[in-house]
Parts: sequence; structure tokens; C-alpha cells
Amino acid sequence: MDNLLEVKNLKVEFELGAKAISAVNGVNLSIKSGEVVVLAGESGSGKTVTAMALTRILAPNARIKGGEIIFNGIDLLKSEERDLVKIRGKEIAYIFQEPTSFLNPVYAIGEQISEAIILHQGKSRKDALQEAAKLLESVKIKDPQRILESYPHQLSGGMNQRAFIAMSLACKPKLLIADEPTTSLDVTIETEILKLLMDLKRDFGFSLLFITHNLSIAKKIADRIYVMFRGEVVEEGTMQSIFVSPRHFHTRELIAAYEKIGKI
Amino acid sequence: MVSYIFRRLLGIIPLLLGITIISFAIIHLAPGKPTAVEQTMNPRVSPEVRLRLEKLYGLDKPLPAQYMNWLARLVKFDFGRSFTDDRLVLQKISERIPLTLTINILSLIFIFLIGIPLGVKSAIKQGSLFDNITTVFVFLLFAAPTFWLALLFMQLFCIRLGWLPISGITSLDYEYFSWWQKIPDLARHLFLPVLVSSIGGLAGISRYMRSSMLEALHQPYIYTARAKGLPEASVIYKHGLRNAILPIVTIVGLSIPGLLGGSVIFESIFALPGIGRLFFEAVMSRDYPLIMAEIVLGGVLTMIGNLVADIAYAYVDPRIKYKSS
Amino acid sequence: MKNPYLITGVIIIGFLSLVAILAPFISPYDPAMIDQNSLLVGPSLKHLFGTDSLGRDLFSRIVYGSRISLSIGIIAVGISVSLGVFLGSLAGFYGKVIDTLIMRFVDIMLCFPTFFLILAVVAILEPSIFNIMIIIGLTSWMGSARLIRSEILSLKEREFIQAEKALGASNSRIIIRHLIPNAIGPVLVNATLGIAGAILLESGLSFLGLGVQPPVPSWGNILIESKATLGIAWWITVFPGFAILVTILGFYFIAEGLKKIIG
Amino acid sequence: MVAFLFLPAFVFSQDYGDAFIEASIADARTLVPILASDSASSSVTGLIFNGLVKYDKDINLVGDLAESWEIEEEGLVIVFHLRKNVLWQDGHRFSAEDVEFTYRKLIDPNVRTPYSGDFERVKSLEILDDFTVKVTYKEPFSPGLSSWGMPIIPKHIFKNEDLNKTQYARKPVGTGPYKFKVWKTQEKIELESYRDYFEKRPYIDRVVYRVIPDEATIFLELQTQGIDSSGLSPLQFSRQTETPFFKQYYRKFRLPGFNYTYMGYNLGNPKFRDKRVRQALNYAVDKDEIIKMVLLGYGQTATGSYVPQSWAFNQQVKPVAFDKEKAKSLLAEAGWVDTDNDGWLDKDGMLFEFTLLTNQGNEERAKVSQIIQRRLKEIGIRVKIKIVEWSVFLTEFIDKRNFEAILLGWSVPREPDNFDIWHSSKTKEGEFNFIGYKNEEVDRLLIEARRSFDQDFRKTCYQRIHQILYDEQPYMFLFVSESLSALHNRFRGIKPAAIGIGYNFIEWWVPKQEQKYRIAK
Repeated sequence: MDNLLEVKNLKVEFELGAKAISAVNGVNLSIKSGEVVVLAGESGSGKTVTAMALTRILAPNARIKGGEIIFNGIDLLKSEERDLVKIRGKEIAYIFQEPTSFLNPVYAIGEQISEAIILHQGKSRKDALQEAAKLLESVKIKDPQRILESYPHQLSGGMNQRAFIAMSLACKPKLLIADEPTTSLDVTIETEILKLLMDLKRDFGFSLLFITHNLSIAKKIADRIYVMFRGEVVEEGTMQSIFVSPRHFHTRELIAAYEKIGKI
Repeated sequence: MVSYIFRRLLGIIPLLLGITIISFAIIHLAPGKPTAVEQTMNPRVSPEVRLRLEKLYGLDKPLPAQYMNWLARLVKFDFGRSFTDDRLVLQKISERIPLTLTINILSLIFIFLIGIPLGVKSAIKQGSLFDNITTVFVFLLFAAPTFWLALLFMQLFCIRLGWLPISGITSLDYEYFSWWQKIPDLARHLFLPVLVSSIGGLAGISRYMRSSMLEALHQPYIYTARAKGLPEASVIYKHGLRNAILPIVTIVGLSIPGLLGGSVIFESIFALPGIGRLFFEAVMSRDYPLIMAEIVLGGVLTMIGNLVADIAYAYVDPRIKYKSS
Repeated sequence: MKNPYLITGVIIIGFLSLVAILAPFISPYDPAMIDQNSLLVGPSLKHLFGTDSLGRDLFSRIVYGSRISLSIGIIAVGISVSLGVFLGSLAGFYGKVIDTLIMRFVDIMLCFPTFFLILAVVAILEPSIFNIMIIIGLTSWMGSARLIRSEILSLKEREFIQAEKALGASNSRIIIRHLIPNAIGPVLVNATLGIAGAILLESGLSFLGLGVQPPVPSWGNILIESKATLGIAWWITVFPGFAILVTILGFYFIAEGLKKIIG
Repeated sequence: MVAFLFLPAFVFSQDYGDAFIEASIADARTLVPILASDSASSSVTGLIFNGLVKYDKDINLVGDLAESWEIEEEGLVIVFHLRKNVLWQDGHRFSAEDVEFTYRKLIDPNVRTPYSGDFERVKSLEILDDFTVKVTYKEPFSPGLSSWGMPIIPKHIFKNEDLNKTQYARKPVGTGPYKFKVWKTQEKIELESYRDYFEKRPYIDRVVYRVIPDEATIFLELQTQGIDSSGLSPLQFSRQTETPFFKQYYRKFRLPGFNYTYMGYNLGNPKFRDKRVRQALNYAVDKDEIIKMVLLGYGQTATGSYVPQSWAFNQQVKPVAFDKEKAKSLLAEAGWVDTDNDGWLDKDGMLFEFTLLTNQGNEERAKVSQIIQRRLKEIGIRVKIKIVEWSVFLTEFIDKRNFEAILLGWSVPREPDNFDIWHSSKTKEGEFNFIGYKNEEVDRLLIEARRSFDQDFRKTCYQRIHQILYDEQPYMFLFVSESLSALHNRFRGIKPAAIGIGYNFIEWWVPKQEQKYRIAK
């Protein structure tokens, strides 16, 4: 199986006034088609920055200082913005941590989902809304019409996250990047969402890059795992290899945290 | 919603009472009596006459009685007559309204038309040369005393270049003009006043818009919009601007009392018969009924403005809904 | 150059404050010295900024004027901020009746045509520097009060305040040691803008003849003379106008810089 | 020379038309002339209405609506013979009824007129026939004659109106050379010529008063020819209008003023009770310097309550020369010396300092007070300057006698009777002898003069008063300022005289080819 995505020696810096702070420093990772890869690490370790860098949607003061991001054989770092916008949302889609704030408060859910469909598939607004309703059904939402007309603040976090997932899947992406999608939700909803994601993966057949600080989640879903620490990947391997013989102290810390939670 | 508005309107009454009692006390307890603004003593005006005039104005009664009297008439929308020329106060105010309103509305349009794009552009290009130049430029406008700027403009546009008339609203032969001559004539007269009265607001709105837009552009949903593959223009204008512009609605509401307010300074310089001068002269000549009427008008408008701002905001921002309970 | 606005602003205002403090050493003449032989003389080595219509040295008047104008701005805003912070923190911290009362009062003051109050007081009680400072202060505190109140409302639920309370700290200690210092950022920005506003307001009052009265030189009343000398004494238009402009700009820059620091 | 020869031809071809645009710093308050006390209202009503008498160019009383008059019974009675050919601007005939009506309204306590004082001395007013009116005074009152310069208002318009609230306050009907046309509040008042005016049809068709509340704007308007006439400050007169533009388009006029500025002492204050102190102060202040600095030379030293062009003025009274030493020695005589060498005079342990009070909004007075402050400092007197708003100035300081010294000015009426200012009975609150001046001779002369219609006798009285006042120095008389103005030079027919230039306004005209504004319908 070829790599769907291959990241080589990625470096990202942030400009803060006159200073530059390195956030990602030479990350290498790869994802094969259909694979579930977890990117683990404590907050601030550079996971999210890495994820955002993949389609270059970083904050304006971030600078990609080097490396390659090869997706489907194309180096995204060398692509023009106009080519990138065709990949974002269509080939590579994202789910974020806090669905309620990552959804635009002034547009109804339907509007936000259909936006990408109209854009990437050239459908009419009416067709796009129908498509959106179907997508909502596929994320196990019972009354899609009501949700389509609702605004984010009117829905619960879990509901918003389902809607968000539906939005991300609108164009059947090859790669879904989920950045701590369950962190802001409570545990029962977390389980539901995780289950949903895995079901959807089966149905839609995307690869999943799942970012979390929580190894218990990783253990449930991951084929392979990368552990990041201070902007670098410090360990990679299958779940088993990492749990059995963690080499880096940070991995051991994460495992310790997991075991502590497990005991409670 | 209806009951919400009703409750808010009821809430105006105690505030208004507070305002009027304070102002009534201030203006009546303050030294000075209703006299001509004219700064000459006229030996032909005998002191007996002055006393008689005071009696005719009812100023010999105790203050609370005067206030109750005034309040009783206010309930019937009777604001009384001006001390200076015995004309109905309402009439004196209302004849100033069209001009004041015109200038203020034109200024408001001008402010929004220029200020919003300027602020948005600054925010998008945050830190760029454009941003820094507009920031400094806007601060400069803000920093200049109005009358000074007005005089500089007059010397430049009216004397040096001779493009615009100095003051007034119309040319003297205006009545003999046909409509296609009237409109440019009005425009030429109003240009500088509108420009000068816009400057503060222009600077304010563009700064406000800049920070509001900056805030919007740093919101998480902007990343979502980008991640969806939306073109940058769509990201900025559809997702950023729409959110950033919401508070402007509030500002429009809050501008309502300002629409009927005037600035005595630029009205004096441009010789415009606006409300600002009326109020100023009323204060200087201790024209109590007129002062009180303007305070009531100002207070009511401010409160209505706040209400309109709140309602309008609820209307445009789906996050806010007033419970009608 | 991390914060160019702040640095520029501080340099400008620092320089002006220095000028104000050192006025007697800087000015070459007594600012009130009338000289009937040099009425309206243009800038020269003898009179750097020229003279006014009483033959007084404009440079000296502007230098001394900086004392008046800056102190009007700073003291007026000092009054307004103290009042605003005091009432705002009372309202925010104690809530309930006190909050309602204070905020109603704020509402009344906000609906009040403040310009009228200023006019009335200044016109009626003579426009001394003192009165102008006080009245500007007394009519401009509402913004600070609202800001501090809302900051405190959100702060007081935070853990460290709850912890202090649990440890039995007195209310005034919590307010003064914890709430106000944490909430003061936006108020400072507001205050800086307020100083600028007060200086401009004084010049506006001068236009109406209600500013600081001569012979005391304020930038406002110096600039006003430019009206009477239109076209023949550009220096009276330019120098005091620029003094005001640069000062206000300085304060705006500081405010902008502060905003950046608070984030 | 050639031009002179052709002059008569021009005289015959005086053209009608054009407009005269004047700036007014304030709007008129009312166009009911007997209520109007502000100068804006008065200058408008002055063109719309006539009194029975008026002053001619040499400041002599002549008939206006009255053709002639007789003074009878040793001044107790004045009989006015009215013009018979006068029509109100609405076509009604003017008659004695209107005069009587005006008088009734002037003394009606319910009418808010400030001018009742002079007319309350009238015992009765009788209509002898349609065009003859007999006015009987309680006692002879010579200033009464000039008080009949009060504009006469039409009975047929006002008889059923409350004068205080009448709509005609904003659309007056008079007998004068100009008819009311339109009043846009705070913007302009426009008049048009009354073709049937009893003297003659005025040449200028329209007169427009534009309200421009700011002096700087008025001057800028002159610079763009937006107005035809405006008063000028000394600085504008001497410097700002000395440009090719102004020389091309404007004529400037420099006329003697009817005013004087003074520093008045509160004579109840022990510091100022001693005449020598007041005289010393007069020596210590250099009036020439003030005139040079504040008026840029456009004025002269005042020596009393009358202006030099008035018949009451005493030429013999000469202003004292500026003399610091003389001032010091007079003060020393009065006991004021610097005993402790601190630079300030003292007496009985009391420092010589006082507050000089003046009103806001008058740049000239602010400057004068600063010059006086500096000069008095040189002889060891400390002056504080306090500038207060007009209404407060009147009610809190003047009326309550709550001042040490004031800097003020009087405008000087054509009628020299100034009983109200100097007579010792006029010191109550609200009256005008607020400095508390009392001199028996002056009191007597004031009364004798106002009881006599003999101008020579009155002249000796007033000249003596002039002399006494300058010697006693209840005021430090400072200066009489000239009235400076600019007038667009397309206007012809202007003949400056002692009284000013406006007296023959109906003779002014503009040649057709130079006319600027359209002809009114």
C-alpha cells in the first residue's frame, strides 16, 4: 500500500514580534490509505500546528520553514493557493476540538454544510441542502431538517460535532484530520462520536489522522501512533509496540496518565 | 418582544425623572438669570422692567413648585415658550431638525461608507504599510481640534481653490434656481460641514471596524472556512466580515440620539442653524424652557437609541433572542 | 521594535512632560510679557515661534501652555478614573441593590447631555483651570465604571478570587489587591484616550470662549487667536495646532500600544 | 477732472436693483421693534419701521414720521405734526392712532418691552386730529424728545394681538423703506424695497442679513465676496485687508465710534474711596499703549462719558500724560508706600491688590486687562484678572456690588443724558450707577439738564459734568474705539458723516453692469 500522505522534515515557526518561535521542528510522518493514525502528545507539542500545516491553513503569523508534504504524489508545500483550495475540504477535511466555536455563529448549519458542496461539487443550493440532509442522516441525526435550519448556539456540543463531521464528509475526502474532536464533549458523547467516526470510516473509506493527548482513545482506534514532544516526533510505531516498550520518557508519561485514568 | 419593548419604554420614565430633576436643579440654582445673550448693558432697560419680566416668566415661585409646574405641562407635551423670543419651544426645536438631521444622516452614511472598508482593509492587511498609514492618518484626524480643521479646510477649499462656498446652506439666489441648480448648490454648501462632522466618527468607526474584524479573523470558524477550501475572499467577507459587522448595528442604534444632536462648534463656523447652537445659546441666555426641552429630547432619544440598538442587534445576531416573558 | 506605537507614544509624551516640568528653564521669555514693539512678528531666532498680537513670545506660551493642557488632561482623567473605578468596583463586587443603584446613575449620566453640564458649569462658575478639570472629570467617569464593573463581574467567579474568599480575605482587600489590578488594563487604555479627549475638549471650550482664560496660556486659548489672525500670522495657526495634534497623537499611540499589551 | 465733469450724468442714471448682503453675528429675536433689545433685531427693524424723529447725518434730531414738532409750556408738552402721505407697507394709512397705540403698548405692564422707562414720564397722550399728537409730560424732560425715535407700530395689525406672542414678530409690517420678505431662523432675514416709501423708492432692491455666528467665518466670507459689508477688527483693518484683493473689491471705512471702554471702581471699597488713588491709577496706565496694542491705533483716549463728535463733549478736558512717578507720589500722599520692600505697596499692613473683573467673550477687554495688570504691577499694585460669563457677571457681581474693579464699556447714545449712570439715586440693584458714584454737583446738573430743552444750557451742564468726572475719576476712562468696516465697492452714493455711513442707505445704488444679484420680483 502506498502512502496517501507523506510528511518529510516539516518545520513551522511562529513570528511573535521580532522573535521567531519554532513550533514544529522536522516532523516526519506518513499515512496509508484506509489507515487510522494517531498523533499523540501533550498540548503545545505541535500536533495541531502539524495538522494545520498539512493544508497550510495556519494562522497568518506562522511560517513553514521547510520540508515536504506529499499528498497523492503532489507536494502541497509547492502548490499554488488556487490548487490548494481544491484539495481543502474536498480531499482533506478537518474536524476540530470545539465544534461550537469552529462553526460560524451567524449561519445556519445547513448553510455551512452546503457551502462546501456547492463549492466543490458545483451543485445548486437546493440540491446541496438535500445532500446536507442526507449527510446529517448518515451521522445518525434523526431530524435533519430541523438541524439544517438551526444555528450552532441552539444545539448541544455533541450535536454540533455530528453536524461538523457531516460537513467534513460532504465531499468524501480521502483524508480526515480530527483534531481532538471529543475533548470538549462529555464521556458518553465521546464514545458515541468515536464509534460514529469508525463507522463512517468503514462506510466512506477515508484515512484518519486523529490527534489526541489521550492514549485511551488512541488505543481504541489507532493502527499506528506518533508521539510528539516539543515540536518533534519522538516515537512512532504500532499501538502495541509503543505500549509494550516505550522508548521516550514523554511516551511513558502519556502512558502513565492513561493508566491513572484507567484506575479511576 | 412587544412586552419586552413595553417594559423598556416604561423603564425610561424613572430615568427621565432623574435627569430632569438634576438638570432643573442645576440650571435654576446656577448663578445668572435669563438675560439677553447680547453683551451690552442698556441703561434704557430699567430694573423694574427686569423684575416684571421675571414675574411674567414665573421665576419668582419656589423651585419645586416651578418644577412641578413644568412637569405637569410636560405630561401634556407642552414644553412652554422660549424666554428669549416667546416662541413655542417645540417649534424652535423642530425648525432646526431638518438641517441637523440631514447633516447627521449624510455624515453617518459617509462615515460608514468610508470607515468600514478602511477598517476592514486595515485588519486584513494587519501590520502592513497600508494598515500603519491608515492608523496614523486616522489618529491624526482624531487628534485635530474640530474648529482648527474646519478653518484649515475653509482656507484651502474656499479661499485658495475657490471650489466651495464658505458658509450657509444655500446661495442667496437659491429661490430662483431650478432643481438641477438647487441640488449641486446644496451639495456644495453641505460638503465641508458633512466632512468635518464626519471626521471624529470616521476615525472611530474605522478603528472599531479594524479591531472587530481582527477579532473575527482570529475566530476558530475562520479556520473551518479555510479548511473547507473556500477562497480567501469568501473566508474574509462571508465568514469574517459578517461577524465583524454585527456590532456596527448597535452603533447605528446608539447614533440615534446623535442624529438630533449638533455641535455648536462646527455649526458656528459654517453658520448652520442646527440644534447645537440652539442649545448653546439657550444655556448662555438661561432660556430655561428651551434647555429643559432639549435635555428631555436628548434623554428620550438616547434611551430609545439604546433600545433600538438592542433590538436591532437581536435581530441580526441569531445568538441573541429576547424572551418575551 | 516590539511595540512601535507604545514606544513612539511614550517618547512623545515623555518629551512633552519634560517640557512642561522644565518650562521655566526652556522658555526664553516670560509667557505673559507684553511687548508693544513686537506685535505679530513671524518666527525668527529671537522669537522661535514668532509672537502673538500682544507681542508675547509664542514659543514660551506654548511651552507654558503644555503645563496647563497636560495637567487638565491628566487631572481630569485622574478624577474620572478614580470615580469610575470606585463606583464600578462597588457595583461589580457587591451587586444587587448597590449595583442597580450605581448602574441606574450611570444610565442617567449617560443620557445626560454632558456637554450641557460642562457648558453650564464652566460658563456659570467661571472657566478656571480647576473648574474645567473637575467638570470634565465628573462627566466622563461612566465608561471606566462600566468597564471595571464588567471585568470584575467576570473575574470574581474565577478560582483565585474564590480561593481568597475561602481564606477569609476582606472584601476591600479582594477588591483593591486582586480585582482592580486585574481589571485595570482596559481602563488604562480608556484613560489614555480620555486624556486626549480632555485636551481637545478644552480647546473646543476655548473656541466658545469658555476655556482657560487669558492671560493663563493653554494650547486651546493660544490656538484660538489664529481665528483673529487668519492669513497674516500662520505661526499662530501652525505651532499651537501642532502641539495639540502631536500630544493627542502621542496619547493615542500609547493607548494603541497598551491595547496590544493587554491583548 | 474729466470724471468730475461727467459726474452729473451719473447722478441722473442711478440704477435700481441688486442686493446688499450683510453679516450678522446673531439672529434677530423679534421684529416687534418695541420689544427688541438686541442689536440684530434693531438693525433689521430700523429699515422696516420709522420713529417720529430720527438723527440726521450731523447728529441733530429731525423729523421722520413727524414732519415737525413744537415744544410748549416750558417743555411740558410736545406736539407732533405727522406726515400725511405715509402708507403702511400693507396699504393702510398711517395716522395718529398708530402713535397712540404704540405709546399704550409701551406703558402696558403686560408687554415685555424694555423701553417703558422713558414713556412712564409721559402724563398723557392726546390725539388732536388724525395727524397731530400732543404729548404731556409730568415734568419737563428733554431726553423725552429723542425717545420718540422709538419705532411706531401699526395699530390695525396689532390691536387684537398679544404683542409678546404675536405671529407678526416674524413677519412685520412697517412704514420704512424696506418690507419684510423672509426669515429663515439662524440663517437669514431678507427684506425687499418698499416702492411706495414716503421719502422715495430705495435703489437697492434687496437687503439680506446673513447670520454668521463666528467672526472668523465672517471674515472668510468677505474674502470670497459672500457678503458685502462687515465690521472689521483693528487687525483686519490694518493688516488682513491690505491685500490687492480687498483693495480691488472693497472700500474701507474708519469712523468715530459711539462708545468708550473704562475701568470702573467700586467706590464703596476703601482702597478706591480716595480720589488721589484713582487719579494715581490714571497716571499709571498708559492709554496710548493700550490704543496702540489693542486698537492698533484706531481709537483715541477717552476723557469722559461723551464721545468727541457729540455736542456735549468738553474739548477742554485733556487726558493726563502717562507718568509713573506722579502716580507713585499721589499714592504716597494717600498713604500707599512699599514699607516692607516686597515690591508691592501697602498701607496699614494691607497690600494694595485688587481683582479686575471683566466679561467673557470680549478679546479686547481681556487684552486691556492684561496691559493694565502689567502697568500697575510696575507701581506696586497687584491686579488679579477674573473673567466671567455675561449673565453671571451681571447678576452675581454687578447687581450685588460684588467687585473691586471692573473693565467694561458703554455705548454712547446720541442723546447725552446719562442720568442713569451717574446720578446718586441710581445705585439700587439692577441700576446702572453700580460703582456707587455720588457727587452733589453732578446730581444737580444732571437734573437741570434733563429739564431743559435749551441745548446751549444743557451743553454747559454736560461739559461741566465731563470736567468733574475726569477730575474725580470714578472710572478710569480708557479709550473710544473707531468703528471700522469694509463695504463692497460696487455700491455708490455712500457719504460718510459724523453719524456713520448707514444713514442714507436708501440713496445707495449699484450701476446696472456691476449688479451681482437678481432683481427681486
